[in-house]
Amino acid sequence: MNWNFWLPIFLPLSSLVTALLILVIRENQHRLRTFVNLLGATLKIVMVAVVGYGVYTQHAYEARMPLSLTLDLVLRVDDISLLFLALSSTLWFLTTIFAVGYLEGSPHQSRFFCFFSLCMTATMGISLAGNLITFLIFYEMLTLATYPLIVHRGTEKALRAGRIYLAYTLVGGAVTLAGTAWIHTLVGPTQFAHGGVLAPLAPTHRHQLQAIFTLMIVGLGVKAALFPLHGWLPTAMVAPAPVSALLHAVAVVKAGVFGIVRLIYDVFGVKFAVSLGVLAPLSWLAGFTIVYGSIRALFQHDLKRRLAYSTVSQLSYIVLGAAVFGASGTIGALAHLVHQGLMKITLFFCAGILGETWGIHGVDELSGIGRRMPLTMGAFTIAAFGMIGTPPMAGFVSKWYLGLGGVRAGDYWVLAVLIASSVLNCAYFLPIIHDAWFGKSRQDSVALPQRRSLVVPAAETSLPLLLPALVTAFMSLTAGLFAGSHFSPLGAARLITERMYAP
Amino acid sequence: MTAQYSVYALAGGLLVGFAFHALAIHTHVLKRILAWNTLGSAAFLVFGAIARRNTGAPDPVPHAIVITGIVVAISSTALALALARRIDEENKK
Amino acid sequence: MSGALPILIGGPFAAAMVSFLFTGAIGRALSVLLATASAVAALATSIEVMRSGVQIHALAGWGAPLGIELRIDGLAMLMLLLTAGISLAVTTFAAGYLKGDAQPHFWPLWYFLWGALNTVFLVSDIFSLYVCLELITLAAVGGTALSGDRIALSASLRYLMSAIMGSLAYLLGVAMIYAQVGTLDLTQLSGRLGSSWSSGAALSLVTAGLAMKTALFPLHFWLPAAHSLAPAPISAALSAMVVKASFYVLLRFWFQLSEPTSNQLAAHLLGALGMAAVLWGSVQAALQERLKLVVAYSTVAQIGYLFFIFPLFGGALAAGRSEWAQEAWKGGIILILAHAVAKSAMFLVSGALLQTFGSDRISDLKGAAVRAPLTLAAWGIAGISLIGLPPSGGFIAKWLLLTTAIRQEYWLYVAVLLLGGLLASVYVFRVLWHSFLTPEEMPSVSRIPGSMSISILALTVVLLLMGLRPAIPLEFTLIGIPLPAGDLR
Amino acid sequence: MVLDLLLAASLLLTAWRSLYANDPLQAVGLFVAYGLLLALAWARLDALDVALAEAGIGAGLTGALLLGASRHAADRSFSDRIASPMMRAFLAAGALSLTSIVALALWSLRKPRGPGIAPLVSAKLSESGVKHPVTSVLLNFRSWDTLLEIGVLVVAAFSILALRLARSPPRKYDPMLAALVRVMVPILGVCGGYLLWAGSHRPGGAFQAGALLGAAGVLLQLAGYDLLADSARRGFRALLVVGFGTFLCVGIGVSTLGHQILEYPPTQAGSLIFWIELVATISIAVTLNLLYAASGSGAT
Repeated sequence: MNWNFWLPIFLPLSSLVTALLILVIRENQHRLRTFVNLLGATLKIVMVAVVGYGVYTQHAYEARMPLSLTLDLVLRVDDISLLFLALSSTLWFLTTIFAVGYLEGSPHQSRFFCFFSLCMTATMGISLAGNLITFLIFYEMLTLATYPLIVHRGTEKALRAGRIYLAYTLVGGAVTLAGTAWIHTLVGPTQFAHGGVLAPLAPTHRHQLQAIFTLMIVGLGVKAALFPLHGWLPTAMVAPAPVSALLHAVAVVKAGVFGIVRLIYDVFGVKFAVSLGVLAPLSWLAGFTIVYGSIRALFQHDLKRRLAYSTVSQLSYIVLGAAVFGASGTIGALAHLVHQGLMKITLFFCAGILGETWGIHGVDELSGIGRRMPLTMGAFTIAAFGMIGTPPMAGFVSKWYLGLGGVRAGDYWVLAVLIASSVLNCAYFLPIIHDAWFGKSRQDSVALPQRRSLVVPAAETSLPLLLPALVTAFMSLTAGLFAGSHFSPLGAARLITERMYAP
Repeated sequence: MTAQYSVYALAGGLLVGFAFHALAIHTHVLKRILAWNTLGSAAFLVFGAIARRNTGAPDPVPHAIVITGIVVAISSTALALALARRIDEENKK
Repeated sequence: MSGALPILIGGPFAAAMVSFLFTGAIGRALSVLLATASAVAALATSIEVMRSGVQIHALAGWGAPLGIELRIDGLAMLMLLLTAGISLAVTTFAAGYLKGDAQPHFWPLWYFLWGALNTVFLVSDIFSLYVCLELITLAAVGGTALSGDRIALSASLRYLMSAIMGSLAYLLGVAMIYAQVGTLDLTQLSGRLGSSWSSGAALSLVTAGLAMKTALFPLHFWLPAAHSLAPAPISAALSAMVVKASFYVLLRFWFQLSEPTSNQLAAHLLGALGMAAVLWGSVQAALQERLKLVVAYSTVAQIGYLFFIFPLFGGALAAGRSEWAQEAWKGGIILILAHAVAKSAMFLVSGALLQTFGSDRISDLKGAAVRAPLTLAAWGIAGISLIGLPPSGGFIAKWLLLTTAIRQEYWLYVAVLLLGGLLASVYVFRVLWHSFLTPEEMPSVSRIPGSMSISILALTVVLLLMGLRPAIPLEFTLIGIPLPAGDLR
Repeated sequence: MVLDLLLAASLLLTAWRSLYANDPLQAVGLFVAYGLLLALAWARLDALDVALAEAGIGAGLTGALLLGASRHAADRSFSDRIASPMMRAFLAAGALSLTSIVALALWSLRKPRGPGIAPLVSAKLSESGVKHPVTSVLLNFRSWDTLLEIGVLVVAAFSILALRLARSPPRKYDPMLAALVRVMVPILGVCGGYLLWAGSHRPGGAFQAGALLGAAGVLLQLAGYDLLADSARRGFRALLVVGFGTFLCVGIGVSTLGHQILEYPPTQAGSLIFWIELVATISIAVTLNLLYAASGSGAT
């Protein structure tokens, strides 16, 4: 068997098989379902590790299947995809554990986990996509697979959120399709390649290419929640907490951001994109979104909504880094792709624990909760400080490189944006943290714990909920502390960037 | 023979116009059935004229076509009438 | 010539006779056997076409122009396969679906319809096509009226009238073509029609008549009622195959008889009507309250896309880019196939939901995602293809049409292709929204027979396969198509 | 020539009057007259087969069907037209342009353009098993069309049976009618038999014969025989489909003998055609009767 061919296929396929298996598992066979889920997730991590080692030892993984005469479905492992693969497979494993704990005893779990795994399939496909058409196929598949998760609760509110989500993402998908088809008509079948593939067209097609870039950014910007296309993200908060965690850290929004990175670096080529003059407007938009998202977050009273606007803001860090020319910006963008995922998923895990255990949803209900749930709030605090960008947290590392990138490119306004955003981050995170640790307990108003079947009686909530949050918090801490290491997200980002800017 | 062709072909053309107009403007089922039968027969007449265009014996192929067409026409007419009758039955219920 | 052909042709007709004469279990079994044999024969014939190219069979041994020829090229082969596949699914579904006194009447009509569809795709004679189309019409009208309520009967009568008007326009065109060229054989006619005043008139009549039968906007007025009020298996056949039969004939006339480059204006007129159909049909579909009406209006919209093939193809040839024309052609054919499979699945799903919930009102579908998850999943997958999302046959079709339109800078067509997909997602997901709603009390449901589920499942699997391996049908779309551009093989 | 012109003018006139008549009975009556004139026109065009078919099926049986229906249609809505003046003007313009396009196109085709298929038919006539060209086209050269055409009749019958029409009340016994039936039915039967036999070498054939036998059946129905009552009987059903079934079996059957579909062995062509025509005639007659009965004409 040719592993170089089959591994890229097995990666998404293993999730698909998991999804199908779950479909045939009866609703009440919880143990079996959990076993299949975790088996699939573990298998995936192992495969990603194997692939990672393979890439390190100069293996080329590529699977190519013809769709039509001029169209290939290409699954390929390159450096960026490996980064995304590692992030998503790890976080997926943790989110699966969290989801098992979170959904315990609730109905329709088979449906939930089936689509959960389908989402993973699509995310794997997105990270492995070797050309635009493959990317598009999985990108649309992700849209569809996420929908049932958002409307999972079946309430009017959830359905409304689902409707808004679909309206945004399907329009975005259609625009992306148009851009992709347009590129296809200009250069025929292409592959992602550092340095881009469109540069030869420059002399004759300048305006067309600018139009295409705009189309693609509009299309991808929906999932990346760029202002003014971010409207769906805060509404989608009604989904169950594991779904929110997934949406914000790994799957949907990251697909959009990942697509933008691919577009700039592997389709247009960053140098060519600069020469087209399309990157500067994008960076301005990203800068605006950063500030806008932070300001909006400040005024949210629902914890999850506040986190959602924070995501809007944080995602644009990545876009900003990608759009500012220069190696430092790129390093910052790629590192933040991972860092943001680790930190944000921690925050959402914690929000989920608070909601599930104590029925806490508003930011003003957190008073004194830190004393009752020290571990949860500890994780929350670590992640929040990361978001603010206090050294030596992971967020600081990425912000440092972003700022450096702005300065090197001569865009000093980037610094201003970063500082403003950090101040705003403080403003919306610090009060929460302060309240939680030092505020007065409001025993009267807080509901009794909803979780009675605690595995460890002394623990503050059930283990499947708590463990993932602690692990991701730990990871986001170490990602900052050991940023200098070769195997840290930053190290990987530097390696990739070197190759991107290689002449 | 050309003269005969012209007479009947043009008559067919005019009949097509009448029948189309009658079919489009009327709403009653029977009227429309009459109109489509006329339209059909006009098309058949055109075939007949074409068969007669050359000198010598007429072309038998259009004749066979027309006979086929006539049978098709009565089949659909009968089905339409039966449908109309069935609708009447339902209305009377 | 293949020995399978007689079985392919005779099977369904024989099944119709048998099921008419013997209504008992043995008659049913025998007729199913005969019809299945025909489907197998379709497969065998297709394999022969794949292996050795176009198959020609001179009926009665005379050959054109004296006799009538059957000609199976790539397009005909795909249509025959499609007919066989969908007919098998419909037959399986109907066995579980139909009840009551309509049932013994259904089978003869249905098998006749199946047989008639086969003949359209086989025959290469423009008058014989008329008879075949009439055969389809009468069987389809009879099937539509089966439910027997007043609205359904009126709808079938209107359907019959419209179809016959279309046929007569077609027949008049055939008369003129015969007067001009002196043959009725499609292959012999190709390239000999020229571009005279009379050939233009003849082609216009043929096109108008077939557009009526295909229900191209604004001649679609008869379709929604007829397709939605027929029993579900018949609806599936109507939307999937019957409208495609007349469209197939139209393709033959446009690409085999006339010079596609010479009537680009007419092609754009068809394209414009197609665009109007896409928008109008999709909006109407989104506004309907009944599931089957949604699906029927969706057919109006999807038919619109099919007509894009004329301007896209002709424009490409006029620009001297036959490789673009090929893509447009392929896109159109895949769209026919994908839509047929998706639409039949959707109608069968509607039938299944109707039987499960006792209503086909969308608002009554609350809780359906819990009670009938697989049926709704099938709806979703079929919907994905209609919207044109991957992985589905519809996506590939849309991609091919979209790229051809962009290449020729037909931006209006590009816009409608994209917008149509979005509108389609509205009506597809509207059904899902309702089904995901959790009602206060779960609706009581009746179980549907396994045969119904199996046929729906089979269709969705085919649909997904078409999206994953579209190269397979794409390879065959060009076999023996005598397209005017010389370098199209 | 003058006769042709007169005939054409009267065709147009009767068609016009029939299509725009306000009284259903008058409309149908005029339509039958139109059909008979059309039969004359066919005779003028040297198409006696078509003339017979038109007179028998087009004017005769269709007229009978319509006549029955016209009795139920005697309401005010009969002459209803589309009310909107815009639409009416649009339709008038449409009809006018359609006529002119068709007429002009046909006019431009008045010059003969080569002989068409006719010479081929005469050349191969001797191999077809019959001596009459139209029959050779219908039953041999283009037998496929004829097979499907009989199929059309069968499908129409299926569709009508599927409608499950209510049975008409039985007719009252009418001594005059009974006497007429006693005389006419045998005569029609004999004439039909003759036409069927004649078809092999002169105008006539299965459809014309079937029409005559169908007419005989219609007379029987008029005399009180209820055909729809028997529609569930297997014998009746067998008669209905035996024509199509036999034709199909022969057509497919010959292909197992190494021939093409519908290709008769040259030596047996004549007799095969005769037998096919015979059973087809029976089916056609039965089907036409069913069509008549279903149109509601049988009801009083």
